[in-house]
Amino acid sequence: MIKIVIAEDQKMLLGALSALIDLEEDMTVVGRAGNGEEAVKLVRQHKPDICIMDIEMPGKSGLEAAEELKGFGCKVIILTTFARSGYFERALKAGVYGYMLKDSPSDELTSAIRSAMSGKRIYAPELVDEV
Amino acid sequence: NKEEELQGKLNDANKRISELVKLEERQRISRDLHDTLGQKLSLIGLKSDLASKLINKDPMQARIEMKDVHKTARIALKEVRQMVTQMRGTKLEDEIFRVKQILKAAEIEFILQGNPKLTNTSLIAENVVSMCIKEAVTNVVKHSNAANCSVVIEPRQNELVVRVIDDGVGMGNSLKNMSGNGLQGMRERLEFVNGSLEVVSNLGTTVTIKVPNVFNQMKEGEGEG
Amino acid sequence: NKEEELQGKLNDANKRISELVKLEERQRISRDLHDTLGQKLSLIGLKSDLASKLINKDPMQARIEMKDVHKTARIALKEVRQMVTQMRGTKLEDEIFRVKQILKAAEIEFILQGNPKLTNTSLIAENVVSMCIKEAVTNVVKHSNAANCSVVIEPRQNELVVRVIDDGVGMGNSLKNMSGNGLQGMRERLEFVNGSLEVVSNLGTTVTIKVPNVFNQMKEGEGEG
Ligand SMILES: Nc1ncnc2c1ncn2[C@@H]1O[C@H](COP(=O)(O)OP(=O)(O)OP(=O)(O)O)[C@@H](O)[C@H]1O
Ligand SMILES: Nc1ncnc2c1ncn2[C@@H]1O[C@H](COP(=O)(O)OP(=O)(O)OP(=O)(O)O)[C@@H](O)[C@H]1O
Ligand SMILES: [K+]
Ligand SMILES: [Mg+2]
Ligand SMILES: [Mg+2]
Ligand SMILES: [Mg+2]
Repeated sequence: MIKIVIAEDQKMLLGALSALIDLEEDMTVVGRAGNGEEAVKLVRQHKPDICIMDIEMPGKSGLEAAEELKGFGCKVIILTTFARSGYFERALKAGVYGYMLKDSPSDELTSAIRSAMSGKRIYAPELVDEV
Repeated sequence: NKEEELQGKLNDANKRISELVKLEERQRISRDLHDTLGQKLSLIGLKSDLASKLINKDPMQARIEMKDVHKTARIALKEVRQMVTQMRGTKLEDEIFRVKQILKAAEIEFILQGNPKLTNTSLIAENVVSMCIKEAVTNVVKHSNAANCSVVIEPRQNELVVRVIDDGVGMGNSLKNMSGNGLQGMRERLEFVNGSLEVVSNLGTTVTIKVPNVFNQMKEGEGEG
Repeated sequence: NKEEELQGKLNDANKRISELVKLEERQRISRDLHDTLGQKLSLIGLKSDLASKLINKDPMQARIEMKDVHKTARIALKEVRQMVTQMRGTKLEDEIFRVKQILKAAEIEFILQGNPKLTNTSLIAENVVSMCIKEAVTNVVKHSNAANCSVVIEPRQNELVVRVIDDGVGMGNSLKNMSGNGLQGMRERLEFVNGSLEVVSNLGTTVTIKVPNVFNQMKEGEGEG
């Protein structure tokens, strides 16, 4: 079973995302965070395999949380609505395993999770600014 | 010659500034779009995805998700409408409503002739006409001492003509010693939309505002909110 | 005095025109919004409603409707993204890319110093800086006969400084007989964002562009596409 923590500040989105992931046979959501701080706390507490992370959250952003979690052994996948210049570069530096649009089909998200588990990184082409 | 050259430079400068003003406004709106619609469309995307997955497993929950999608779409649509209405500026209808109130408060009888719902006028020209009527009516209240004020709206084949007519004291010599901003501002704004202003004053004052109609091929694009 | 009064009137006029330019741009965008997003959100509303009604009667069809909703939401979001990116104007990064190509075609060596990804500059100031670099590099190509051209990007605590440096023939007396539009246009645009322009020319020419940083409290709102 793949253990997952999700961080997303919009409650409705958080609910929908975790319901989608929980539907998968091989996945279970062990923690839901409403900001970056909570995400870091829950990851330390539950030691999940994967953390799905929104970028824009109050207080600590998803990128800051990802940077803090670097080397902890939990693979971070970043989800966002809009690309911002510089974000992709930071996400790469933080060693994230995925960088995807929030409205990607959930099959793409779940397959990215499985790819991350086998060590592969997935970046949505729409979000990649030329470095 | 020298003067034409200077005028040319001034025109160039104005064009450049206009571009920047536009750009700035675009960027402001893009932030709004980003913040409001982006989130809602993401939510719709996720929830519709979830619902289609739940249809067999948990049809009750699927229905709840669908209802959420429906609600979110309605809220987003309302926001788009609000943005569109705000961005659209003042409609002549709304301005006429305010004029009525202002004249009532000043105890000046208001007479409206013609239909304030415009069909052949561009949005920007409609806005300018509204601004001008407001200025003209403010002048009636401030300077005319009139008992009656009419607004006459007369659509013609190629232009819209709007008159603000009062039966007050008239302008005397004040046309020459224009110290105020009102009439000058009306002229400048009307110029921007290729319109014109005419002020006639003997018994009372009549202010005539003209703006050209939109061409028919442009009307298509004129979303009305 | 008389002159100040005239200047005041000119400022007022410019303000009025700016307002109208903004209004016009808003109306153009509002039509776009109405036509593209309005339609799609309406469709989403209808289809999600339909799907929740079909869940028991025809779950297969309900699923198809939901998938349509999902697809429509994605297309709408893509459009929002495009609008936001377009409205954002030219990024310095993209401008630098073009500059590189122009100088290559002109067989002038290009040297870039500093990072064209800006973090403390407002969108509008970034646009103005991009326009200015383009003008300055066009001048290098047209007038300098230089072998090398550097663009130096130097972010400071309160401002961004960008220099365009060439090792060409220098400007001679042409600073005085300014017949072109280029330098003048740069000055005017920079003024709009409270920036400044400095041109120094002896061995080759150095054009220095400065724009103030955004305040930190403003950074939050600066959606970047
Ligand atoms: N309807 C009117 N009846 C009588 N006099 C008028 C009327 N409209 C304008 N005037 C005269 O014309 C002058 C110029 O009007 P204008 O609107 O340009 O300036 P203002 O009203 O004095 O100042 P502002 O509009 O800037 O507040 C006024 O000062 C007034 O003397
Ligand atoms: N890098 C440069 N090297 C040498 N001379 C320059 C350079 N930049 C500008 N000049 C001189 O300064 C003058 C003014 O430049 P400006 O950009 O204002 O006008 P222009 O390039 O002649 O015309 P326009 O930009 O309107 O096409 C030029 O005509 C040229 O003589
Ligand atoms: K599960
Ligand atoms: Mg968020
Ligand atoms: Mg007045
Ligand atoms: Mg030039």
